[in-house]
Parts: sequence; structure tokens; C-alpha cells
Amino acid sequence: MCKVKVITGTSAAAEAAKLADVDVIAAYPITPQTTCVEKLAEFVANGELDAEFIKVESEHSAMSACIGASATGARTFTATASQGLALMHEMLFIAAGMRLPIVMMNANRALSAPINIWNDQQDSISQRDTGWIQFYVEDNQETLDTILQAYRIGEHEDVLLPVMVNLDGFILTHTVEPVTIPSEENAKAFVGVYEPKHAYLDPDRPITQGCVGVPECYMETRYAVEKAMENAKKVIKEIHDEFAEKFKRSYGNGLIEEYNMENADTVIVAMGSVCGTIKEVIDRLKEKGKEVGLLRVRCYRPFPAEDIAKALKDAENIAVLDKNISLGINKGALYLDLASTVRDKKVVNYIVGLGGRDIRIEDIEKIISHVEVAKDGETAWIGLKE
Amino acid sequence: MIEIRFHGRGGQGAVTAAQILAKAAFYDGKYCQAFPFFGVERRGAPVMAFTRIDDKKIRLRCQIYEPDYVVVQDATLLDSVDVTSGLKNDGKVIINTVKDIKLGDYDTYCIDATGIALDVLGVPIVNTTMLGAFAGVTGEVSIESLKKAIMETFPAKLGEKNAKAAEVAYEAMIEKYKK
Amino acid sequence: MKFLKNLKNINYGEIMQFPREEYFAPGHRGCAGCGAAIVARLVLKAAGKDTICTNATGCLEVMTTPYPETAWRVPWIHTAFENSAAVASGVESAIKALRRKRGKFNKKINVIAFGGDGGTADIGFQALSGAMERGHDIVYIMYDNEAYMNTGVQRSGSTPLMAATTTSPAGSKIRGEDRPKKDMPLIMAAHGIPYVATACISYPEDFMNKVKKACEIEGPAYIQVLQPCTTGWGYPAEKTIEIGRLAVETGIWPLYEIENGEFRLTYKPAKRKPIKEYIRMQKRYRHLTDEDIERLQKYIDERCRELGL
Amino acid sequence: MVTIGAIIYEPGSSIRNKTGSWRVFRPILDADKCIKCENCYIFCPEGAIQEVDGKFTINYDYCKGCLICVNECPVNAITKVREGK
Repeated sequence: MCKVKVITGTSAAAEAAKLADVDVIAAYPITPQTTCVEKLAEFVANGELDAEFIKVESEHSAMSACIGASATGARTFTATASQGLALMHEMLFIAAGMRLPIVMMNANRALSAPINIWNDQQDSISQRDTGWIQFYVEDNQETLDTILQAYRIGEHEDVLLPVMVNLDGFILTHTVEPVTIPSEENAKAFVGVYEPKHAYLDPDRPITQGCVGVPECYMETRYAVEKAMENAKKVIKEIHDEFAEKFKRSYGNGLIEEYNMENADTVIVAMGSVCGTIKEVIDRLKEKGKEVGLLRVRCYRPFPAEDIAKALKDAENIAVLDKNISLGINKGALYLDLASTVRDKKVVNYIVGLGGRDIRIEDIEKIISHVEVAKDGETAWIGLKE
Repeated sequence: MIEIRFHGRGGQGAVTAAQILAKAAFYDGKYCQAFPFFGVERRGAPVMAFTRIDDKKIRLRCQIYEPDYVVVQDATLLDSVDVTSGLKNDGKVIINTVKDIKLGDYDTYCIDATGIALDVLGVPIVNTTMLGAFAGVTGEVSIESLKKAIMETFPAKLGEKNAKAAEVAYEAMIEKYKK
Repeated sequence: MKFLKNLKNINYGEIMQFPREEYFAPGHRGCAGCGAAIVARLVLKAAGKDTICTNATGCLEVMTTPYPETAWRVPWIHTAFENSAAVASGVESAIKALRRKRGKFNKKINVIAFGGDGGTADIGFQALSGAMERGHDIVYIMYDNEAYMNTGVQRSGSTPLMAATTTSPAGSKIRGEDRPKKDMPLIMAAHGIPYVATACISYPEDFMNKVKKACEIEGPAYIQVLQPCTTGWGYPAEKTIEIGRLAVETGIWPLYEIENGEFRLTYKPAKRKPIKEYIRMQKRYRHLTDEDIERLQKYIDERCRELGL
Repeated sequence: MVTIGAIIYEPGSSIRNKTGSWRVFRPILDADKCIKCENCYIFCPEGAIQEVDGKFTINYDYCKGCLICVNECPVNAITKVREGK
């Protein structure tokens, strides 16, 4: 029997790791991820989860230990945020290049300096080229559901890549709301057991992992990751659909979610928890007779370019919200990716919510009225003080 | 949707109060959301926490600027914090104080929560007491659900005591403000 | 019989016949006379088949695994420079979890982490300290060639006093490395781990016995094995073993173990040789004057006195 | 085709790389003088000295000619000659 608990996003993540019956956890506490590792430590201490919890001395070692454990054939989980993710940077490439399906929860938080513990998505966006699959979830329920799906996706033979599940720091990590927790039995039936065929260290099968990638093979290994990313698009949809059928919860098609798009000329494109606020604003405008759509990018890597192009084919004004900024070009990452996908349309970039700047209802309303009169390619910083 | 803002001091359990209220609303069959004000404040500093309650799924992720209710756990906060900031015109304030005060034109409900907490719990921690007062004044959550949420939050003995404190405050408020 | 004579002083009793199994294959790209290759060969002979190795980036890793060839006949993993001990923590934890939950790994498995002196004493120090402090059942082998040999002989924290490297050159003002060698074995011992030892490839029985002991002991073990480097130290390839032996005979590199906090010399030269013999064989010390060597001798004498050599 | 994650599945596949070609000097072991102390065997960085039918022999496919064996033989049973001479 499933049960509903009123819990935080970090607790939902920990519950998911427990349901996935992970074998090894290696994590280092960092705000606002901390309560996730605390919860997991509690599960292990109480015998609710049979796992080795490695209390590492840094995030770099957290990811290193996860790689070692995953390379030995263990299902592995870690969680981090912001500076911790930045410290892992080097190891993220390695986890992906070695094709190890580690699952990580990242509590999205701004990067220093100045030091800021609050939410934006600069941390994970800055890791977009590491070869990790990246999800951005809207609420705590989706956090749990996506982590369960992440194991299936990452461990799928056509994929074999690590998966990062991003939830907005504080806005989700420290917010309690009702979350349906599947029964252990149903979760296990869905997630299954990790039995790697490609990578596991065992004296009965002496393989060499992490060799020197000489110029004769390096490009091919990179291309293989790109192919795996391409494969992942199909796998993500399939596993999402299977999950939806089994647990009666769905998130668009798994890659993107369309909301009120049918009759909307103006469409907002965004990722993460702000999509909840946007949906609320859309409903309120609808009551007043105004149609605005939302295209939520749930999966950012692999980038679902085809799905996005199709979803936006009738849109006239496209407002892309970025909780990150590529300094020196004055554009956010989602905009840049989208602009290379959607041509011949007006796409306007809005830099929002950096370092915990609240994205209010009025901000969304302002963006909607702005995008209708703005010029293609403009960038506006929303909520910026004079 | 109703929105509630809690004012307290770091360490007084304002965040826990907001979460318990959310759980209680959930047990009443409603949707809920509770979150702290994400600050850097430590023990003793003025802090805030928020709860949203609605009949449908709550999707709003912005902070609460115009609450329907304000719960003030500590009257000494009134000197330094504008507790009624943004409070809707027909909003209500519930304050822990031994005096009878009125904040602006707002319906203001006063309770000696510290007294009740000392009596029942033996410590001046008022978060659960104030929740009982909130339930008594507003009727937004049932006392049964509130007690259930409290019992679930604290370990056995402590849970019972806190539920009792809430109930005492609940009844005191009904008694005091019955129309 | 130079080598056999040495053995008489070692406390392990019977002369061993070295195991014939080779878990470190020929065809690797190490320099002719490479000491690191000898380290790997000896460790695997001592540890045997049921071993999983992790390796920090460095000479040993690069020379043994250019795709698609590997010199390793045991399971082996390399990920980065600074984290051999952290990766080993993950491997060891995975073994434990999978053994308990899934009935896998139904025998004792040695988890051995290799790191050079840079990957251990410098950039890998934090990960090593963490792994040791957490008490993982791993054996960490620092193959110490006293500089960053993989990138062309830059100084490390393990470079000894007055040795010249490309980043501690012998100039007119500074005479090579101006800081003494970081005492990693004692730092590791301060972690309170059950086994710490020094070793030298020139004393293979001593070294292999220590590896065996480290594998058998439950909990973390740290062995620092001195491994002369023909390229970095500047001597003819055939002298690798001879120079290592001189490092021990002069007291520059004492052989000892610290088992459950108890210090014990495992080899004591009958009479310490003057360090000059050792120094004059290596180009990294060729800038030293007789006075320099005398000063260095005093420093070594002092250290040996502390250790009872 | 590069394997997934560039994993090498063939242990000890470095044997395909015949490093004997690196040699400038060739060690020659005189089995009659050998006392089987195993010095050469254990100190060879290539593991190129093998015991075959009770006798130690040098595998020239891999011997890089470092001459550690020459230096470490206590009875001078191993001598060196220049390659190609």
C-alpha cells in the first residue's frame, strides 16, 4: 500500500533512494541538501535501508567513492548542492565517461561569490556538458518519482549514464507538502535490481576500468556518450510511461510537459519549481479570457530539441526563463539551447530568481506582457534592483 | 487558498509549527504546503515560517506577501518586526501575550501561550500552544487533526503533552472569543 | 651474494620462494629499469588473485593501461589523480554491501589502492586521510619516487631535502628542495590505523611480507614503498635496486612497521653506510658540495637516532 | 569499436606490446653459473625472467635491457652484450 506523507523535497529524495534499495551512499552534507543525507543516515542507522553509507570528507570524494562503488556493481546514490557540485565537477565527467549509472539529487543553489545558500540553477547548469542526464522537477512528488525513474533510465543498457535529479533549493528542499510514497513492493517491482554487464570489478573477471584514452579511442568514447544521450530520449519516455501506468502519475511525456498550449500564442518555457507558479498565473489569466501556455523542460540533458520544436510550432511569443546566466553573452543556458532549436520565431530571454530572488506572481505577469511587445533575442533581468 | 505567516524567534519552533499546521490541514483532507523564510538567522533572531492550505493542489512557489493570518509566538517581536505587514484587510492576528492588545484595525486575538506552555509542558515553548489557539480562533483546521499532527511530530510522551497544550489553548480561545 | 646477505637481517625467518604467479603482465610502457613496475609486480605477487586495485593518475597508471591494452591481470580502476583512496572506499563499501545483500564476493578480497607520492602526500592527501580515518578495510600503497615523475620530475611534498627537481632546481641561491621530506608514514600512524609500514623494492621479502600482513589485517593499512626512478633521480637503469638498497643501508630510508601503534624496525643495517655513497650516484644531488652532504649526513644521523638506527 | 566506457576486458593484454624492441643491451644468462637465488627473477620490472624446467631464462620479447639483472646477480651469471653486435 502506498501512503501519503507531508514531507520536504529532501525527504522525498531520501525516500526514493530507500525505495530503490541502494547499496552504497557516499555523500557530504551541504545546505540545502543536508536534510537528505541526514534522513538517509537515519534510515541506515535504523536498519530501514540496508546500505553502506560512506561519510566522506568532501564532495570530490563522495563522487569518487560513488564511482568506485558503481564500478564494483553496486547501486549508488549521492546528493549535493552548489559548491559541492562544483567540487565534484571533475568527477562528473569521469562518472559519465566510465558509463556508471550513479543517481544524484542536487539541491539547486547559487554559486559563490558572494556566497549565497539560496536557490537558482547555476550549479547544475554549469555541469551540463559533463555527460549526466539532467532532470529539473517541479515539486516534491516529482522528486521521488524521478529518482525512481532515474535508476531505470541510467541503468538501461542503451543508456548507461549517470543521472542528476535537480530540485530547487529551499523552495522544494525545505518545503513540506503531501507526497505519495509507493509501497516497497511496487517500487522494487518497478526499479528492479542493478546487474551490470559492462562494468563491475570482480577478481573472477579482471577488467581494467578507467584506462588511458589514447587519441585513437578518445573521440569514439565521447561519441558513444552522445549516442547514449540520444538513446536516452526514447528510454526516458518509455520508462516515464511505464511509471505513469503503474503509479498513475505522469509528467508530460517525460521529457517535456505542455500546459495550456492549445490556444496560446504566448508560451513560457521554464524548468523547475517556478513552473508551478506559472501554471497558477496561467489559470488566473485564463479566467480573464487570456490564453498563455507553459512548456516545462523536465529533462534538460539530453535536450529534447525535437519535442520542443514540435510543441512550439504554433507559438508566436516565446519567453524563456533562466535561473542561470552565461556571463559575457547575457543569456541563460535554456535560451541558448532553445534558440538553436527554434528558428524563425520570437524568443525572448528572462533571467530570473538568481540567488533566491523570489519569482512572484507579478513577475510572471510582467514577463507575459513584456514578451508580447519585446523584440526577438532580447534579454531582460526580472526583479533586478536599480 | 489561505496563507498563514508565523513570527517567532530562532529556536522557538516556528518552522515546526508551520509544518504541523500543514500536516493537520492534510489530515482534514486538504492540500497544504509549509516552508521557512530562508534566512541565515540563528537561535534568538526573529524568524518567519509560512503555511498554505487549499482545497486543490497548491502549485504556487513564491513567498507569501499577503497572508490571511499572522501568528506571533512572542510579543516582544512587536517592537522590532512589522508583524502585520501585508496582512489582508480582513486578516486576523493571533498573539502570545498576557495583555489585551489590538494591532491597527486588525482582529487581534491574544493568548497567554507561555503560561499554558509552562503549565502543561513545563517549558516556555509555545509553538504547539499557538497552533491550538490558531485552530480555536480560525477553525481552519480541526483540533483532532492538529493533535494528530502534533503527536506524529514529537516522540510519544512529548507528543501527548504538546497535544494537550494545543487543546488547552484551543478551548481557551473558543471560550474567550465565543460570539 | 649481496641480496641473500641482506635477507639474514630480516626478521621474517625462512627465505621465501617467490610466488611464480604474475598478475602484472609484461609489455607495459614503463621506462627500462622502472621501480614502479617492480612495486606493482611485488604487491600483486604478495596479494594474489583475489585483489581489486585502484590507481591514482600517475606513471603507474599511464604506463600500464593505454587502450586497448592493460598490464593488469586483476580488476583495476583508475579515475583521477587525487582520489585513489576515495575510490577504494567505494569499492570496499560496494563489496561489503553486495556480499551482505546479494551473496556476492563470497571470499576475502583485498582492496589495494595505489598512489604515487604526489597523488598521496599532496593532492590526494585529503582523500587518503578521510579513507584512513573512516576505517575502510583497504591497503594503500604509496609508491614513492620522491617527485612528480609522470609530468617530468616536479617536486612533491615527498621530495627530500636538497634534491633538485624541475620546480626545485639547484640555483645559485637555492640549493634544490629547501624543505625536508614530508613524513607521511608517521602522519598515517597518527590516524590510529592498525598498520603502517615503510618498505623498499630492494628488499622484496620485507616488502611482500608487509603487503601480506596489510591485506590480512582488518581495517586500513598504509605502506610507503621507496622506489628509485632512473629518469627522475638520474642514474643508469641497472642501478634501481642498488640505489634503493643504499637508501636503506645509509638510513635515509629506514624500514619499519607500526602495528597497532607499536613501532618496530624490520631491518637494521649492521653499520650504517655514509650517505655520500647514495648521494653521489644520482644526478638530482650533483649540485651538492661536500659540506652540503655533511649537513645532510647530520640531519640523517639525527633522524636515525630517533628511530634507533 | 571502442568498448562501453573504454573498459579493457582482456587481462594482461599488454603482452601484445613486445617491448623487447626497446633494448640497446642484451643480458645473457649463463645457466651453468646460476645459483637460483632469484634476484634477477624478482627484480625484473618486466617479469621477463622466467623459470622454465627448473632453469631461469630471459624472455627477450619483453626484456627492455635495463640490466638490473646483470647488476643484481651475486655470481655474475648474467652478462651484457650490445644489441646488433
